[in-house]
Amino acid sequence: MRPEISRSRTWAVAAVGGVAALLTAACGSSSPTSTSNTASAPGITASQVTIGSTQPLTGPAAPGYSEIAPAANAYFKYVNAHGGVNGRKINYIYLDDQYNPTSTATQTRKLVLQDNVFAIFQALGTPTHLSVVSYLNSSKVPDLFVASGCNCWNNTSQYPDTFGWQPNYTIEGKILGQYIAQNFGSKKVGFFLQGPNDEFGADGFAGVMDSLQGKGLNVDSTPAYYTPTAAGAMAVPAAIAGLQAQGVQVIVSFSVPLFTAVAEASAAGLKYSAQFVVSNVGADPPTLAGILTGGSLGKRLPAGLIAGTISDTYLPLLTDASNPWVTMFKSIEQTYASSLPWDGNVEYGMSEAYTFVQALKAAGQNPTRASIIAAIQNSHWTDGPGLTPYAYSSSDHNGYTGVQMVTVNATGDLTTLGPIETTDDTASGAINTYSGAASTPPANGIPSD
Amino acid sequence: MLEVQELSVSYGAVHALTAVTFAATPGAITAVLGANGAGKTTLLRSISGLVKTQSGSIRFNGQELVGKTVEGIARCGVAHVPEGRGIIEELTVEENLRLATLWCLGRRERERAIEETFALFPRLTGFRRRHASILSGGERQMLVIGRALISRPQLLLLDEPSLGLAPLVTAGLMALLRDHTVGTDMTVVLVEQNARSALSVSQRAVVLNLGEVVVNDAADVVAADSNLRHHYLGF
Amino acid sequence: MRATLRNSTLVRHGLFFLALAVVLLVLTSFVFDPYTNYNVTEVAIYAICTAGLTVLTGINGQVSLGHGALMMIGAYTTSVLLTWHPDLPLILMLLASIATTGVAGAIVGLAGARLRGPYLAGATLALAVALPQVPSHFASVFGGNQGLNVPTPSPPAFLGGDFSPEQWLAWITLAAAVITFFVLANLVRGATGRRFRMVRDNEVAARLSGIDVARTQVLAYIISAACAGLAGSLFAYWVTVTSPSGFSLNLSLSLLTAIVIGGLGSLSGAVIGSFILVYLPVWTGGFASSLNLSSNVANNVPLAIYGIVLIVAILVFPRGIAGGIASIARGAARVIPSSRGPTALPAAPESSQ
Amino acid sequence: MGLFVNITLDGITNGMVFAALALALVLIFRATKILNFAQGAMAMMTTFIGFTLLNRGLGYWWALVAVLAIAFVLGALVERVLIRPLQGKSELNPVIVTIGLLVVLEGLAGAIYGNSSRGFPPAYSQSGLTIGHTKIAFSHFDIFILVAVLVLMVGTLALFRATTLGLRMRASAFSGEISRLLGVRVGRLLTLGWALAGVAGALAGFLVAPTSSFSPYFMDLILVYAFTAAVIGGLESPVGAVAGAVGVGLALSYVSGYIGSDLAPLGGFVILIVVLMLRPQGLFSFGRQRQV
Repeated sequence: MRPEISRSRTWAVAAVGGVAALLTAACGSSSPTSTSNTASAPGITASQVTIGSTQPLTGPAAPGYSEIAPAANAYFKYVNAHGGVNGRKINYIYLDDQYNPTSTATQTRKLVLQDNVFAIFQALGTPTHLSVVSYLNSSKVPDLFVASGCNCWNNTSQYPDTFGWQPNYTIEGKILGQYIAQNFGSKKVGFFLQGPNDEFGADGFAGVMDSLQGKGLNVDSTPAYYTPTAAGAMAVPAAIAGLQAQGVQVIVSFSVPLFTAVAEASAAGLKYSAQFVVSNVGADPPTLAGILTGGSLGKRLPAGLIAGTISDTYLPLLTDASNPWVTMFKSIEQTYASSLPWDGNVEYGMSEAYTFVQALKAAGQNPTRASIIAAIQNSHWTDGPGLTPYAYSSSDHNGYTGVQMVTVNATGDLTTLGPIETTDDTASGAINTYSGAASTPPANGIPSD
Repeated sequence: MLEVQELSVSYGAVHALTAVTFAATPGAITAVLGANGAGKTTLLRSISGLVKTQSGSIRFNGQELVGKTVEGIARCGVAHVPEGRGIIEELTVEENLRLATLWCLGRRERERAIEETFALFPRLTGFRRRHASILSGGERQMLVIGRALISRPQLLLLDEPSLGLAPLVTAGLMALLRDHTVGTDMTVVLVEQNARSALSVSQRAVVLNLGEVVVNDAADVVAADSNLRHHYLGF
Repeated sequence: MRATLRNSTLVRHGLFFLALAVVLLVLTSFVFDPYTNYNVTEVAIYAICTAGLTVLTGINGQVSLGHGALMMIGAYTTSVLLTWHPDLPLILMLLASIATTGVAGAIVGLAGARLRGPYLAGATLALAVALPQVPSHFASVFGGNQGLNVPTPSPPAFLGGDFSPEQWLAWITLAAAVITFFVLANLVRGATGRRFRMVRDNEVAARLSGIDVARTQVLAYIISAACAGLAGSLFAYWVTVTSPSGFSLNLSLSLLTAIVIGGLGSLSGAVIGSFILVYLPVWTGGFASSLNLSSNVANNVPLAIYGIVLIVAILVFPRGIAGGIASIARGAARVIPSSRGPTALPAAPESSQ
Repeated sequence: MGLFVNITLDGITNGMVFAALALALVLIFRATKILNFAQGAMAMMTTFIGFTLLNRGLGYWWALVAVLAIAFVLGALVERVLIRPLQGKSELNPVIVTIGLLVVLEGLAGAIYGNSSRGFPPAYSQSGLTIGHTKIAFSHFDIFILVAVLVLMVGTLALFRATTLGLRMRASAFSGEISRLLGVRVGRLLTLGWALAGVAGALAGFLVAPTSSFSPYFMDLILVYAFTAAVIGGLESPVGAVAGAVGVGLALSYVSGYIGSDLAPLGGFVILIVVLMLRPQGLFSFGRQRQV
C-alpha cells in the first residue's frame, strides 16, 4: 500500500507542478512582467541584443565623429557590467563606411543579412544613411536615432521604422537665424554649406532663411558649397575667398568639423575676420582645436581663430561640472573608454546610447522589432541628458525640439548665450523659450522603466 | 689572352652552346663565324656576363670571368659592342663617349680621349651635342667603335658591326679595326655573318654550328677551304 | 561528335557556359544564404567589368586606370532613367547602360588611341578622378553627392513570397555574367582577338599586315566599356544608391589590380581577381576582428594585410594566379606525360600568349 | 581683382606642392620607367615619422634632415626589396606592387597613428602677407614652399645635366644593358634614383602637411595631381614636371574660384587632355615617336 500512496502523492505533486509550469509559460508569452528571456526577434537571444551601425571611422568625416560609436559602446559596456537590460548584454557592432554612401549600403547589408542585427542604431551621416533608409524600412529593421539632423528622418508614412534624435537642421537653423537677425542685423550674411544638393546643407539653409527672410537683412543667398572629400578640402580656401570678395561679414556654416576647421583657418589666412555661425555638428571646440593645433604638438592657434564662433547646443555644456549628466558620462568615459578625449562627440554618443537603453527597456521583457517602435512612439520620457523634451509620437519621429545658443570663449570652451529655445521644422512655427526643469540621471546611471 | 673552355649555355630546354673551347690572342682579331642561330651572339654575351653560363670557364689574362657581374667584367677591360649598334639614343654623342670613360680614365685623360676620338671620326664632331638618335647607320657604327676604343680595352667583343652598312663603309671599318689591333696588346673577338669581310681582317677563325665549334683554325686556312665555306659560311 | 566538339570553339564554349549556368542556378537557389548571394552578385559584377578590362589591357595592351569612371556612366544611365521612368523593364536599363557606356568608350578610345603606356595611364587616371565630379556638380539630374536611390528589383510573383530579392538579383547578375563571358571568350578566340593581340605585341608589324591599329584600339575600348556599362548598371541595382563616392579612384585601381593578380590577359583570371577583390577584405576583416585589437589597429590591419597579399601575390605569381595555376598544370603535365594535356583545361578558355 | 590675385597665388602654391611630388615621380620614371603609386604614401609615412620626431622635441630643421635621410633609405629599400625582383616581367606588375605598398603604408600609419586628421607645424607663419594696404593669400610659408621646390628642381636638373653621376643615372635609365657593358653599376643607380625620389617625396610631405588635413590619406589627392602634372610635363623632365604642376594648380584654383569647387578636378583633367591631344608625349619629352 505504501508505495501506492507514495506514488499517488508523487503524481499529485507532479500535476500541480505541471500546471504551474504551464501557467508560467503562458504568462511569459503574454505578459511583459515575466522573468524568462526568449529569442524574441532577430538579433535577440536570451542573453544578448545585437545592434549595428555604420560610422565614418576613417575618411573626411572621421575627425571627431569617429569617437561617437566608441563612446556609445562605452555606455553599453557600463550597462552590461551592471546587469544589462533585462539580463541581456548589448552587443554593438559598428562598421566603417568612410562617410561614403556606397559603402554604407554594402556595410548595412552585412549588418542585416550576415550579423543579423536587431536594429540599426546611431547610423551616422545624412548622405550616407539616405542610401539605406528605404532598404531598412522595407526590411522592417528598426532604424533608431540616426546620427544626423536631416528632416528626412521624420517621415512616418514612408519611413515608419526610422527615428531621428538630435534637433533637425531646420529647427537648429531657425534658432541660429533668429539669433543672427537679432544680433547682426546690420551685417551681410553669407553661407558655407555641405552641398549642393545635400540635405544637411539644404535643411540648415532653409531653416536659417526662414528666420532671416522679410526682416530687411542683407543676405547673400548664393551659398559657397564644399564637397566632403579630400579634394573638397583643397577647394575651401578659394570658396572662402569668394565670400570675402562678396563682402560677407557673417558666415553661416553647416559643415562637418574638418571643413569648419579648414574654413576658419582659410579665413584667418586671408585676414578675413568674418563672424562664423556654425551648426552644432561642426562646432565642437575640442574637435576643432584638435584638428587645428595638432593635439600635443602645435602651439595653440591665435585665440581669435575659433574663439568667438557662435553655435548652439542641445546637450549640457561639457565644462559644466555641476551637471549630473556631465559628471556621470565623464566618469563612464574614464572607466570604459579612457582613450577617448572628453568632447562633444563623446557626450553625444553616450547620450544617444542612453536613449537607446530607454527604448529597449520600454520595449518589454522580450522586445520585438514592432514593440520597440511602438515603445518609442508612445514614450513620454522625462529623464534624459537633453536640454529639451523629445518630440516622439506616432506622427513625429523627430528627437530633441530645440537648442540653446552658445559661443566659444577665449579659453576655447563654450558659454551659453541666452535661454533654451524650442520650435518645430515648419516655416511658420514659432520659436518659444523653454522653461521646463532639467532632469537628473537615475542613481545607477541606467534608465528605469 | 682569352681562353674559353668547355663553355655550355642553354635557354630552358634549348642548348645554345655546347662545350665550346677556343682561345683568342692579343694583337690579333679572332673571327667567330657561323649561320644565324649558331650561337655566336650567345658566346659574346656569355663572355661579357649578360648570359648565365651553365658550365665551363672563361678566363681572360688568367682571371676567371664566369660568375662576375656585367659591369665587373667591363671594368676588367672588356668592351662589348652589342648587335644593333648599342648607342644610347637619348644621350648626346659626346655623352655616349664620356660614359665609357667614367670608370677607367682620370678627369684630364677623359677630355683628351674624347678629343682624340672626335679626331679619329671627324664626321661625328658636328653632332657632338646632338642626341645620338639623329645619327645615320654608319655614324652610329663610328660612335660605338669609338666608344669601345676610348676605354682602351684589353678585350674587344664586336657583334655584327657590318650589319646593314654599305660595303664601302664596312671595308673602312674593318681596316680601322685591323689598324687598332695588330701590333697592340688588345684581343679582338669579331662575330660576323659576313664571313668574307671578317676573314679578310682576321688572323684566326672559329666556326660555330648549332652551338658547337666545328672549326678552329687560322683565318686564311678557313678562307681557303671551299668545302667549309660552302657548308657553314655561305660564300 | 567528338571532332565537332574539338573544332568548334562556339559549340564547346556554348556547352561549357551552359553547364556553368546550371551550376550557378543550383548554387544560388539551394545552397547560398541571402548574404552569400549578395556577395556572389558583387563578384559577378566585378567579373563582368574585369573581363572587359582584360580584353582591353590584357589582350589589346591598353592600360586603363579609369574603368571605375566607365562603370559610373553605366550606373548613372540606369539610375537617371529609373528616376524618370520607374516602370521600364530591367533588361532595357541594362541595354541602355551598355549603349551609353559604349559610346563613352568610343570617345575615350579615340582619344586614347593617340596615347601610349604611361600617358594613357595618366589620362585614364585623371578621368577616374574627374568624372565623378560631374554628377556631384549637376545635382538636379544626378542627385549630387547624395546620389540617386535605385529600387531593388523585386522578384516576379510566380517565384513565391519567400524568394529573396538578393537571390533574384544574383540570378540576373550571374546570367549577365555568363552571357558576357560566353561572348568575350568567343571574341578572344576568334579573328578579332587575334587582331587585338597583334596590336598589343607589335604595332608596327600589325600595321604592316594591314591592321588599322587605331580602329582596333577603339574597338577594344568600346567592347571593354560596354562590359563596364553593364557592370555599372547591375552595380546600381546591387548598391541601391548611385553616388559619385561609389566610383572613386580606388575602384578603378582595384579593377586593374584584380586582372593583374588574377592573371593578365586571361578571362578566368578576371573571375579569380574578382573573387579576391570581394572576399579578401572579408577574410582579412574577419581575421583582424578575431585578434581583438584596439580600434585603430583593428580598423587598419585588414588594409595592411590586403596590401601585403597584393605584393606577395605578384612577387610569387608574376603572371597572376591563373598564370600560376597554368604553369603548375603544365609542370604536372610534363612530369606525368600520360595525363591529360593543356586541351583538358576548358576552364581557361583564354590563352593569351 | 583681389579675388583673382588670391586665387592665382593659391594656385601657384598648390602647384608648387604638386611639383615636389611630381619631381619624385619623374626621378623614378627616369630611373626605372615605373609609375610609383606608393610615392605619396611613402611621403606620408616619412612625414608621420617627422611628426613623431617633432613630438619628441627635435627641432624642426633637424627633424626635416632626419626625415630626408630616412626617406632616402626607405626609397632604396623599396627598390631593392619590391621592385628589383620584378625586372623583366609584365610592366603592370610594378604598378600593382606599388599600389599594394600604398595600401600597406596607409594601413600601417592608420594602425600606429590613427585615422584622424591632425595639425602639422609649418616652418614659417602661414598668415597672409600685407602688401601696401592689401592682404594677400600668400604667406611666409608659401614663400618657403616656392623656394624649396625651385631649389629641388634646379638641384635635380643640375644633377642630371652637369654631373657624371647624373649622366650615369640617365644612361642606366635609358639603356640598362648598354650602360652595364660600359661599366656602369646600373643596379646601384636605379636604387639611387628611388632613394632620391624618396627624398623629394618626403620634402613634399613636409610642405603639404601643414596646409591640409594631415592624416594617413593626406597625400592621395596630391599624388593624383602630381601624376597629372608629371604626365603633362612629359614624365622625364624636371622642368616639365614643375611647369605641369603649376598649370594644374592654377587650373584647379580658377575652376574652384570661378565655377565651383566641386568641379576642380575636372579642370586638371581638361588641361591634361588638351595637352596630350596636342602632344601625346607631354610637353617636355624627347619626342621619341620618330623611332617608330
